[in-house]
Parts: sequence; structure tokens; C-alpha cells
Amino acid sequence: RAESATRAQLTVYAAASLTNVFPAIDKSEKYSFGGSNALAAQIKQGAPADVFASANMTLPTQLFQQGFCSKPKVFTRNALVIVVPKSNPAHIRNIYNLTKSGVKIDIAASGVPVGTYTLQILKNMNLTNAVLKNVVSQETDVREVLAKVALAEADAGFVYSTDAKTVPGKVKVIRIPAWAQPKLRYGICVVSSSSQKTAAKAFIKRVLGKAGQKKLHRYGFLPRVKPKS
Amino acid sequence: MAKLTLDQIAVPLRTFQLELSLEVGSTVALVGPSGAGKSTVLNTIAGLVKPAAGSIRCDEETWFDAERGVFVRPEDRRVGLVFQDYALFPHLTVRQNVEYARRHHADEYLDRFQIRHLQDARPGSLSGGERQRVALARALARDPAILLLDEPLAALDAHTKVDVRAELQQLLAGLEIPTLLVTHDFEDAAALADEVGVIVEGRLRQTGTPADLVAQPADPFVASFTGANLLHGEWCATGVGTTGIRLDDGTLVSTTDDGDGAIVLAVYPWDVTISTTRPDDSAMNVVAGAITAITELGNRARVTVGPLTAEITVDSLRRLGLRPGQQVYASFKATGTRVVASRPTEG
Amino acid sequence: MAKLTLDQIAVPLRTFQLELSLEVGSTVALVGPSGAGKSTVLNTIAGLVKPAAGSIRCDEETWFDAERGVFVRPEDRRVGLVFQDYALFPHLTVRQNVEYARRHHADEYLDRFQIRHLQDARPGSLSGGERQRVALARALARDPAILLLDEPLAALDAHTKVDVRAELQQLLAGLEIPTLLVTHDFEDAAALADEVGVIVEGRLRQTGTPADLVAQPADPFVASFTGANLLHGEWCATGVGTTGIRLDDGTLVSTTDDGDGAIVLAVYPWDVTISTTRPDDSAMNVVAGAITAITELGNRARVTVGPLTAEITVDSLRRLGLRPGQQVYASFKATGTRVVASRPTEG
Amino acid sequence: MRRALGFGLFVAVAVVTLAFLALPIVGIFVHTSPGNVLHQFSNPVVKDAFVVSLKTSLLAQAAILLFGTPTAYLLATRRFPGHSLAVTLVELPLVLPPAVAGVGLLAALGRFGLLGSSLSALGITLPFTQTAVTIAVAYVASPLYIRQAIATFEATDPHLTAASRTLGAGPVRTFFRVVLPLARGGLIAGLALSFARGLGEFGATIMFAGSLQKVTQTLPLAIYQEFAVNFDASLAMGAVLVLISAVLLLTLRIALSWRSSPSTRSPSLFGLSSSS
Amino acid sequence: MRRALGFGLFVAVAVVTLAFLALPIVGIFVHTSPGNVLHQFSNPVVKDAFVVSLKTSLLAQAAILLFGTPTAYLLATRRFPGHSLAVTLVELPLVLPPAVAGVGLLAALGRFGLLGSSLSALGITLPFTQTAVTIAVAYVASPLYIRQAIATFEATDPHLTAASRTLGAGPVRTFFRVVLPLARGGLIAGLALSFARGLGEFGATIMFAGSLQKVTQTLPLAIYQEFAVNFDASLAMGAVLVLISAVLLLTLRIALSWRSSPSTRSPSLFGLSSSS
Ligand SMILES: Nc1ncnc2c1ncn2[C@@H]1O[C@H](COP(=O)(O)OP(=O)(O)OP(=O)(O)O)[C@@H](O)[C@H]1O
Ligand SMILES: Nc1ncnc2c1ncn2[C@@H]1O[C@H](COP(=O)(O)OP(=O)(O)OP(=O)(O)O)[C@@H](O)[C@H]1O
Ligand SMILES: [Mg+2]
Ligand SMILES: [Mg+2]
Repeated sequence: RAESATRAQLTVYAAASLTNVFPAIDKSEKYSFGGSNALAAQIKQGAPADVFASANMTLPTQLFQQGFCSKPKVFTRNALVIVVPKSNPAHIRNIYNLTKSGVKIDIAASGVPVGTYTLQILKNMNLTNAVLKNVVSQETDVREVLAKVALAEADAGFVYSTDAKTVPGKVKVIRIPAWAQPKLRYGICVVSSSSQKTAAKAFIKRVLGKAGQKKLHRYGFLPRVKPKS
Repeated sequence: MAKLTLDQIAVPLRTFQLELSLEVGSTVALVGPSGAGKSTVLNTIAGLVKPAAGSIRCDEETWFDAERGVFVRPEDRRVGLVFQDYALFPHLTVRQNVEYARRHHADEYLDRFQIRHLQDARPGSLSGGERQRVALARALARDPAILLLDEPLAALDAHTKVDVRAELQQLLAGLEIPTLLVTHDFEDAAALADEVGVIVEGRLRQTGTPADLVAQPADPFVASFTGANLLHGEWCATGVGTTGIRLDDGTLVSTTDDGDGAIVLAVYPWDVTISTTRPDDSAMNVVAGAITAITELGNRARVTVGPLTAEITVDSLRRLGLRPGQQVYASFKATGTRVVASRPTEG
Repeated sequence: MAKLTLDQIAVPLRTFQLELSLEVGSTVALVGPSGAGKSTVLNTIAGLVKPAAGSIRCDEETWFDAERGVFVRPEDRRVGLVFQDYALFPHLTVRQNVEYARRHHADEYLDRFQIRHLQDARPGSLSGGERQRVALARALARDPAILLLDEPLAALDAHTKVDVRAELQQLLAGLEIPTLLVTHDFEDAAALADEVGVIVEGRLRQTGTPADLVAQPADPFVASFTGANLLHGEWCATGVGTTGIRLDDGTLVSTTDDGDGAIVLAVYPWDVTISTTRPDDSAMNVVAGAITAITELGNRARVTVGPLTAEITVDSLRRLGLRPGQQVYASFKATGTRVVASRPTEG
Repeated sequence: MRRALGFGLFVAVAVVTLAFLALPIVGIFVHTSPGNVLHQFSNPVVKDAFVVSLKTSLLAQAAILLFGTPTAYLLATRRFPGHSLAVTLVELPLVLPPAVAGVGLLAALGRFGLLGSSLSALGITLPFTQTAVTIAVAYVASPLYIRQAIATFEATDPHLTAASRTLGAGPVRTFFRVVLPLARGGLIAGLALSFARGLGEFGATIMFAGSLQKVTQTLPLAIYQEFAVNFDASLAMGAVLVLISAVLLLTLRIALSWRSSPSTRSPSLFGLSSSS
Repeated sequence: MRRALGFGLFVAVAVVTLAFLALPIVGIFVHTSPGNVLHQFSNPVVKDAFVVSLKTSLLAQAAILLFGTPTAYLLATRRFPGHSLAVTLVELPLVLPPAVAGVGLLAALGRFGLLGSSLSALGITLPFTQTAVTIAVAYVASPLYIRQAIATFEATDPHLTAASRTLGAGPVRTFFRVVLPLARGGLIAGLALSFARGLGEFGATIMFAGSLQKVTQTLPLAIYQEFAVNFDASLAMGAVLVLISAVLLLTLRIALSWRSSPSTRSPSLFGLSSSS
């Protein structure tokens, strides 16, 4: 029924990090941005979502296995960066400075995607213990990490490179070597309970399509497939 | 006019159980100390308190009956209850208060109680006397079968009280409604009611006309309540054959009554005379002692000597030139004494 | 003994301003209607209320002086204030209450007021009389330079009141402390105080011995307060040369005084006699009318006829066989009347 | 001297406390310019959030008023077995972590919840709808109103209700003609408090209703979302919320204290009331 | 008849309301087995969180008691310009979205906040410390205690304090010997309420103190974190919280109603007090 010519708006549940880019790709839909976990949990509780765009693949894959959504597709990738306050009180120049004692580091909790990725990076660079000893807080949401760095309460924090761009005036970005980056893939899928599956599929196409990918790129996201180097 | 009957009602209260039977045909007053259960009686009649046992009837209507499980709700009993604090609705005007009982004769009552000019005032701005009139008007406006007054004079200061009491007296005389009023002042009761019941700790000690209670107080409490002096003593033999009473302070007292054991005598102040020389009148009982207090009021004076308070005229006070501390003799006729049950006094 | 002086103190209150000067050397009573400002006077002396102007001295100590900006805090003034509700500390035992003022003579006072046996009881479980004794003991235990009693008898029911009043009377006589007590009952004032001040709306209307106030009430209010009947009328010529007063109900009244214009006469109940036939005594003023109310008490009866209430003996009541509604003549001597200022009555 | 000192200490402590309570609020305003605050109202996210907040709050408060008042009245005037339990029940939402409350609401009214099946049988699904927001707000805010109402009702003179009964008015008429008019002041105060609390509701809402712009995204949710993308905006919105609540409470308090003011009477030093 | 009906309606409404308030709690317990609840205490995360919660709550309540009581007393007994403002200030934390409160605390006490510099000059940095948790909890929970305390103090008979003064006791001695003993019941009740509220504090804590196991992670924070990974665990923890709060409040209410109980006296139908 909702398949009529003038179809109703889609409801898109998307990871917080997509807050700016998705409306840019398609402003006609309704969006609910939040921590991917929370969104997934809500979908399990029967939230009226048509599309779920997660900041990782694990969550949508879980949903898929439990029959809550279609098989997820990777639609973009992201990278982690270190943000430090503009004033950079702890004089962080690179990731290795994070091991200096007394540095206040803020990361997301292991339950949250960003948190998992952060730990992977530290593992890859085997800085795990050296850095974790400086961690002062494990937030429940990447927003809190960003807020605390922005307020200069924390000396440094791990966030998506895309998040960093949203508070330009307040933080400085410090890159993390590409080789240490985890596979940071965003998955998107159609929610099983959706009443507008075709429209939902169409939306996903738009995201995967040229225009969509361009927008994503403009907002600092990486191409969905790693360019072979 | 209607008749209200309380039949062996029982209300468990915090420290004791209220138990009484009562008939209200004319104007009856319940007097008793604070906490005796007076208000509870009124609340029970009005249906604000539910007794554990007994029955309440108003003429033919049964308002409460424990056995038959009858309980008529307060709004369906035709009682006019005037609270001690008048309980006027502060957010309504005098007129609205009187009209509250959903009847349209408000004007009639506003005029009858001369509160027409106050009709737009709020209770907060009224004097004690005016409040009482409004409360009465409001209660009567619902045209009750029986009128209940809780301490109608307690909220007034002594000098308005006299006027208001007179007012009330005339009003009740005019009404054709049986009235039960409650007070802890015997004088008020005597002024307002044809019949007085003395209630203590939830039980009626004595009922009768005010004069009766003064004439034959059933027990020391009633006696003291009606203003008598109480003399404690023992029966003992006085000379040949005749018996008398030895007071705790030793003085011998003769009475017209007879008995033995511990005892309490009631003597009213106006039966006691004061003299500076011992009166040699065999019929007289004499208590010697120093004056501990003198109170003048108007043309009368109360003189306290030991256990006795005498009421004499100011003239004789002056004539005898009495002063506190002075040694005098307080004497009263044997006939002027009443032997009251040898129970110890309460309150 | 010490002396307390209030010099032109002024306290703005909700509806009026309290303004008075007062000297307390012996036992003084302030009487007045509710809301007159009596308690405020005591609170001001105790330092619980701060006047806007004036000064308060106790002997040489200055407790308050608006000009010099002196204000001694209540805890530093040596006053013993007994509240109307006694304000005993409910969470402390009687003994702890008495000891509260940090002095160690508690026993002395517990004995003196015969409350030793109650020392471990909490105030909640005491009778009115006992509470008052505790309150007094507590106040005196701090050894005050002046004693302030707010309505010492108001919290008692009528029949304990009489005893407690006598008790208090003896106590005050015994104390060597100037005392200011407040009451709205003239009778209590007369019983307890050497000097009485009548206060209305924050101003002293008259001060003097109780007898004075009865003898020459300064104004209708004081008169009615002391229990007089008030007769409203007008001066007018009565026959040749002599003047008299025409009451509002028309009856002519002659007095020993003289004047003109609207006027109020005070007549005390005990100066009024009742007769069934018109007394033909020229010296007598006669008011004819029907009896509206009869109140018997002990050997006296109060009979109300029109504007007059007469106090007669029960004997004469019986002899004349008076009944409500009966036509009678209430008469009083010209000398028995007092002309009081032609101001309308309050209260 | 020592005494004066003791009293001074009291005042000092009070000042410190009040300062502490004021600081965070000051902080928020320091970080945002008034211009910024005003500017927020042109931000569509804020506008939508504001509308949603207002709509749901009003509905929720209406419900609270409608259901809470009789409940409070009964709890205040009747004693029955389990009375204490009932009162505790009324207070619990106040002390529940809002997030837990939200989970609880899901567990109760969610589609897998206790009543979920019966509700969906009626074709009703609550979670993630605006109704859900209203419910969450009502649940979390109700205690503030109900407790106040209970206190107010307990304070009304039983003689007045008794008088009304003896004058022929049944319990209900008595309630509307006597009890309510007398309790008005207290009830309004309570409602204002719960309204303000409702405006600030976050945890339960996000759990039970999610955060969907124009539908379930209230001001606090918007604030939270903006943290990531637009920090200043979120602070400014916070300021807006504070302002609304503060103004609401303050005007009310002043209005009420104008009515039954102890401060209007009182030359008395030690709070002696007029009966003294 | 109509009347009886009207009254029945009242009862019905009350029942519905109470049921609604009970539902979410029931929901939580239905979803978790008692075994699960107990089992949580062997979960190290929960254990640590529990310890942190307890420690910070106790400290916070101590602070509230110490600072809140004199404040409440002054607000209750003195009238001064800005009195209404002060009272509103006391109420605000109750109505602030906790997250906003947290940001406010950062803006005020954070190292770059208003007092930040002066604090760091003293070598103090609050954020991310346990002290920060305590502060957040104290800030959010204080209104519940202070408001109750104000009400209680306002209710104490001014004659008693006046009497104490005239008996030579200064304001401070009066406060400790007369006012406090009389107010005890009310104060305890208020404290219990604020304690329970403090236990549930989430938003402000995460903002101002962050969440670090063993250091700043309180029960609600743990609940939220587990929420993602382990739903049952979080529910169980929620249940634990509810239990603690409920038991606390209930025992207290019963204890108090034992002392000054209207229910022990009263054959009276219409709540007529003994003075009637
Ligand atoms: N703190 C106060 N501020 C303003 N007005 C007050 C205050 N206390 C009392 N009043 C008013 O001052 C007047 C006198 O009060 P006060 O209590 O002194 O009268 P009172 O003579 O003691 O009356 P009562 O005999 O009823 O005790 C009353 O009108 C009262 O309303
Ligand atoms: N609702 C009630 N439940 C239990 N006990 C009560 C109740 N109301 C009053 N009482 C107790 O019953 C006794 C009588 O109370 P009541 O008010 O009837 O006395 P009273 O004679 O009216 O006293 P007062 O003259 O002071 O008004 C008192 O001891 C009181 O404590
Ligand atoms: Mg009574
Ligand atoms: Mg007074």
C-alpha cells in the first residue's frame, strides 16, 4: 500500500557519525541518529525503521542472522583519528605521545563500535597497556568523547575522522597510520519489518551509487572498497 | 418537634471507649473536661464517625444500626452541625456559605441572623460573633431535623461571649429543633440548656436540669464541675450516737447525712460565710485558717480559706476588712453540705 | 523588686500599629479582645519582636532603644515568658524542660511546683494544669528579672481553671518578680493583678485597679469589658431645668451626671433590680420589657430585659416566679449609672 | 560573640551551598552568547524538538493532572492496608535511573513486553511513537506532582470537608466545591515542578521512544544529538531549557508567595507567626 | 447512587494510576530471574560498580546533609530579598536534564571551567575523578533533601524556638537542642529520597566524571554499558537498583508512619483528626 506513487517518507536509523552526510545525500527521509548499539537494540524492540545504517558490520550481521534485517552491504568506510583540544594542553604530536604519563585519554567503551576499533588500533601498534593506563574514561558514546575533548577536559580522544570535522574550531586532528587502522566498514540493510522494502532498497542504491559515494567522500568518509595499493 | 435517640452506641477511642445512650428532645447540653468524648458524640450523630455498636434514630428514621448494618451517610442525615471552629469555607463569601446547602432561602437566613450586610465578605474578615452567626445560618439553611453545636462559645473572648450567649439563648428558644450542644463550661450549659449531661471519659456521669446537678451532684467530679468546694474526710463518731466527718485537716464537720469510710463533701461557695471570730452556732461547721486568696468581681468577692472558697459581698469584705494571710473562720450550715459518693475526684 | 519600663514603643502590625508606654513594678494584667496586640507586647519585651521605635528598660539595663540602636537578643534578656500554649519541648522530659535554661537548681523548682513525680514524663502526657506548672517552673528556673504570662488560663477548661487560677494567685503573691500577664478575661485579670490595663487595637484605653475600672470605666468598651450593660441614648431636657437621657427605646433615664448629645450609659447587673410592678421611686430609672433570657447559676440568676441584664438572687427569682417572656420592670438607681464617653462601643 | 560566630557559620554554609547550585547554570550561560541562544530557534532541529517537547509535555501533564489528582486525594485522605506501599510506588519513578525506567517501560509496554501482545492485538504499538514520549515523560515526572498533591490535600482542614458532608454534599461534590479550590495553590506548584522535570526528561525517552526528529526527538534528545555535530548548539539549547524551567518555577513561586505570604506579615524576628 | 458511582470512579482512576506506575517495575522483574539478580553480584563489573556507587552515594549524602541542612533552615525561617530566587535555585537541579547538568558542572568546575584555573592552582582537577562522581550525585540529588528539609523546618512550631531563645539559648544551641530533634523524622525521609535518587544518577555523572570501572563507573553507568553487550545483565542490575531504592523508601515510610501515625488513631470515617 505504501508503494503508491507518492510514497511515505522512509525512516532511516543511522549511526551518529552519519548525522550530517545522510541528509545531504537525501534530505527527504526521516532520520534517527544514535549509537549503533542503541539503534540495533531499538530495532529488535520493533522500532519502525526501514533502513539501518550501522558504524560496523557486526551489528547488522547479527540482526540479519536473527532475521531482523536483510543481508547487510558495506556502504562506506571510516578511519579513526586522535582529537586533541585546540590548546593541546598535553602537547600531543603523534599517537606515541599518548603514552606519556599524566595524559588524560578519553575513549569509547568496548561495547561501542568506536571503542572496539580503538582497542584494535592500540593492539595493532601494541600500545595497549601503555595507553590504557592513561585512559580516564570509557564513554558510552563517541559524542561524549568528542564533547570532553572539545571542552578540553580530556587531553586526547579517539573518534571517527568524520566526527572530528564537526567541531573544527575546537579540536586538532592527529592522524593514525593507515596500517594500524582496523577494518572500519559501515553496513547498511533493509529492516525486515519495513512496509516499504522497495523504497528502502532504492535508498540503499542511492547511497551506494556515484552521487551518494561522492557525498560520503566529501564528508570525509573513505571509499567502500579499499583501493588496492 | 423531632426526637433523637442514641441507643447504647460504642465508639472505641484512643484511650477509652465512648459508651452512651441519650435522648434529645429539647435542648440538651453535654458538659465534660477536654478529651471526654463530647465532639465524638456529635460527630457520631452527624455520621462523621461510625460507632462499633448501638443504634441512632431520629424520629422514625434509623440513621445507624450496628446489628442491621444500617449506616446513613452524613449528607443524607438531616443534621445541622456547627463546629467549634465554625469551619466556614474560607474561599466562599458569607452568602455562598449560607447557600452551600443547595437551598434558595438564603436571604431569609441572612436577614434572620443580621448578616445580610456581610453577605459578600469572606469569613476571614469576620469577628468571632459574626462567624458564629454565619455558621448557624449555614447549618439551619439546610433545614435540619436536629441541631448540633460543638463548643458554640469556646471560640469567643470572654466579653463578646456574654452577649453572644444571650443571643444564642434567645435563638434556641425560638427554634423548634431539638438541639444537642457541647461545652466544657458548666455555666454556659446552665445558660443554654434545659437538661445537662456530664460526660467523663466517654461515659455519662449524671444528667438532669442544671439546678438538679447543683442540688444533688452524683459524684465529686460533677460537684467540682458545678463549682463546689470539695472536702475530703472520714466518717467518725462524734460524741454520743451522732456521727460526723473528720476532714483531712482535722476539723470536725457534722452533716445531715450518715455513712462511714472515706468520703467527699461538696460545699458551694455561696453557702460559706467568713467571720473573724469563731461563730458559736452548733449547726455551723467551721474551718479555721488563713486567707490565701481574695478575688473581687463587681459586688462579689471570692475568699479562699484552706480547702474552702467562700463567695461573699464586697460590702462584708470591706466591713470585715479582710486581707490575704489574715486568720479567719469559714463556716457553713450542716444542711448546706452534700455528701457525694466517696469516689476520689478526677480532672 | 525590679522594674520594667516600655517607653513609647511602636510595632507596626498587619492592620494597625501597636503603640504604648507601660511600667511594670508589681503584677500588671493586660486585658483586651483577641487581636488587640497583647501577645505582641510580651513578645516585644522578650525580644522576639523588634519594635520600630521607642525603648525598653529593665531597671538600669537597656534592652531596646531605637534611637541608640540598642537591641539585646532574647537569650540575653532576663525574662521568663510563659506562652499561651506553654510551648513545652515535646521531645524532652519534664525535668529536661526545667533544666533547659542551663541552671542546676532544677530539683528546687520541681519540688516547689509539685511536679517532682512527673519529672520523667513527657509534656504530651500531662494535663493542662500540670503543663502550666511545668512551664512556670521552666521559666522561673532561668531566674528572670521579669515574668511574662500569655493567657496563663486560656488553655484550661472552665473547671480546672478555677483551681489553677487560685494556685497561680498564691504563686504570684509569693514571687518577688514584677509580672506582666495577658488575658482576654477581665475576671482573670481582676483575680491575678494589682493593676489592669485595657488594650484595644494596640493602644491602652485605661489602666487602674480592677475596682477603678469598674467604678469609672473610661469608655463604653472598657465598661462592657468589665461586664456592664450599655445603654445608648441622647441627652434631653426632662421637665423644668433638670436634664436626663432618652434611651434609644424611648425610656427616660435620669442620672447624676450632665451633658448633651449622643451618649452611652453603663449599668452593672448587680445594680439592677427586677420587679413585676412598676416601682414608684423617683430616684429609680425604669426599663419595662419582656424577659428574654434567664440564667441560673448557684444562688444567683441573670435576667435579661431588653437592653439590660440584671443579676438577682435565685430566691427573689423564685419569689417573683419569673419566666422568659414575662413583662417586668428592670430598675436601677440614678446613682448606679455611669455616663461613659459618647463613643460607640467596639468588640 | 561565640553565638554570633555560630550563626555566621550557618549563613556561610548556606551561601556556599547556593553558590554550588548556581555554578553549573552560570557555566552554561558563560559558554553561550544570548545571540547564540536566540539563533537556535531558527535551527530546524531545535524548532522541531521544541514543538515535540511542548506537545508531549502538555499531554503528559494533562494526564498527570487527570490521573494523579484523584490518586493523591485518596492516598491523602484514606488509610488502607498497603498504603505505605502505594506511596512508595508513587515515589519510585523519582529515584529510578531514567534509563532503567525506559527499559522497564519497554519490558511492560514494548511489543515483547507484558502487555505488548494484548496491545498489538488492539493494533496498538507504543514504543518509538510520540505517545511513547508522552508516557515516558508522564511516568518520570508524575511523582513530583503527586507527592506535592498528597501533602497539600493532607493539609486541608478535615473540618471543612466534614462540614460540607453534613451540609448535604457527597464526597465528589465536596471534592470539587471545597477540597480543590483550597488546594489550588499547592497543586499548581506541584504541576509546575513536574512540568519542568518532564521538559528535561532524557533517559527514559531515548530508551522507550527513541529519537526521531519531528516525531520523538525532544529538546534534551536534540541536545544530546547535537553534542557530536554542533556542540555550541547543544549548549545553547541547554540554556534554553534552563531558562524555561527557571522562569516557570520562579514566577510561580513569587505568584504563590504573594498570595499566602509569611513575608508580607512579619516584623517578627524569629518567624513568630501572627498567632504568637 | 450517582454519588457512590462518582466515588467509585475516583478509586478506579487511582487503581489505574498505581498500576501504571507499577508496570515498568514489574516488567523489569519479569524479565530477570532472582537467580540472575544474585548472579550479578559475582560479575566483577557489577561488584566494582556497586562499590563505587555506594562509596560516592554515602559521601554525597553526607555532603548534602552537612550543607543542605543549614541552607534549608535559613530558607525556611528567614525572609530576605531574593528568597524566591534562592528556593528556585534549590529546585533547578531537579528539573535540569542531567546531561545538561553535567555539561554545566564541566563548564563550572572543569579544568577550563569558571573555577578551573583557581582549582588547578590548588593542584585540584575534578573531572574523571571519584570526587567528580560525588559532586555530580550531590548536585542532582540535593533538591530532594533540601526541599523536604525546608518543608519540615517550616512546620516546626515557632513558639518552641522562641521559648528556647527566651530560656537563654542562642540560635545555634536552639537549632541543635530543639529544631533538629523535632525535625528528625522529616529530614531522614528527605535524605532517603535523595539517597535513592543519587543511586540512580546517570547523565550528569557520565558527563562530568566519565565512566571508568573501579573509579567512576557507578551502577547506572554499568547498566548502560552492559546494555549494549549484555541486556540481561543490565536488566538484572536495574532490578538490583530498584530493590535497594524501594526497600529503603518503604522501610522508612513504615518506620515514620509508626511514629506519628494517623492510621493508629481513627475510627473516624472522613479523616477527622482527634481534635475534631
Ligand atoms: N508577626 C506578625 N506580623 C504582623 N502582624 C501580626 C503578627 N503577629 C500578629 N499580628 C497581628 O497583630 C495583631 C495582634 O496580634 P496578637 O497576637 O498580639 O493579638 P492578641 O491580643 O495576642 O490576640 P489573642 O488574644 O487572640 O492572642 C493581630 O491582628 C495579628 O493579626
Ligand atoms: N479519630 C479519633 N480516633 C481515635 N481517638 C480519637 C479520635 N478523635 C478523638 N479521639 C480521642 O477521643 C477522645 C475524645 O475526643 P473528643 O474530641 O471527642 O473530646 P472532646 O470532649 O471534644 O474534647 P474537647 O473538649 O477538647 O473538644 C480524646 O482522647 C481524643 O484523643
Ligand atoms: Mg471537642
Ligand atoms: Mg495572644
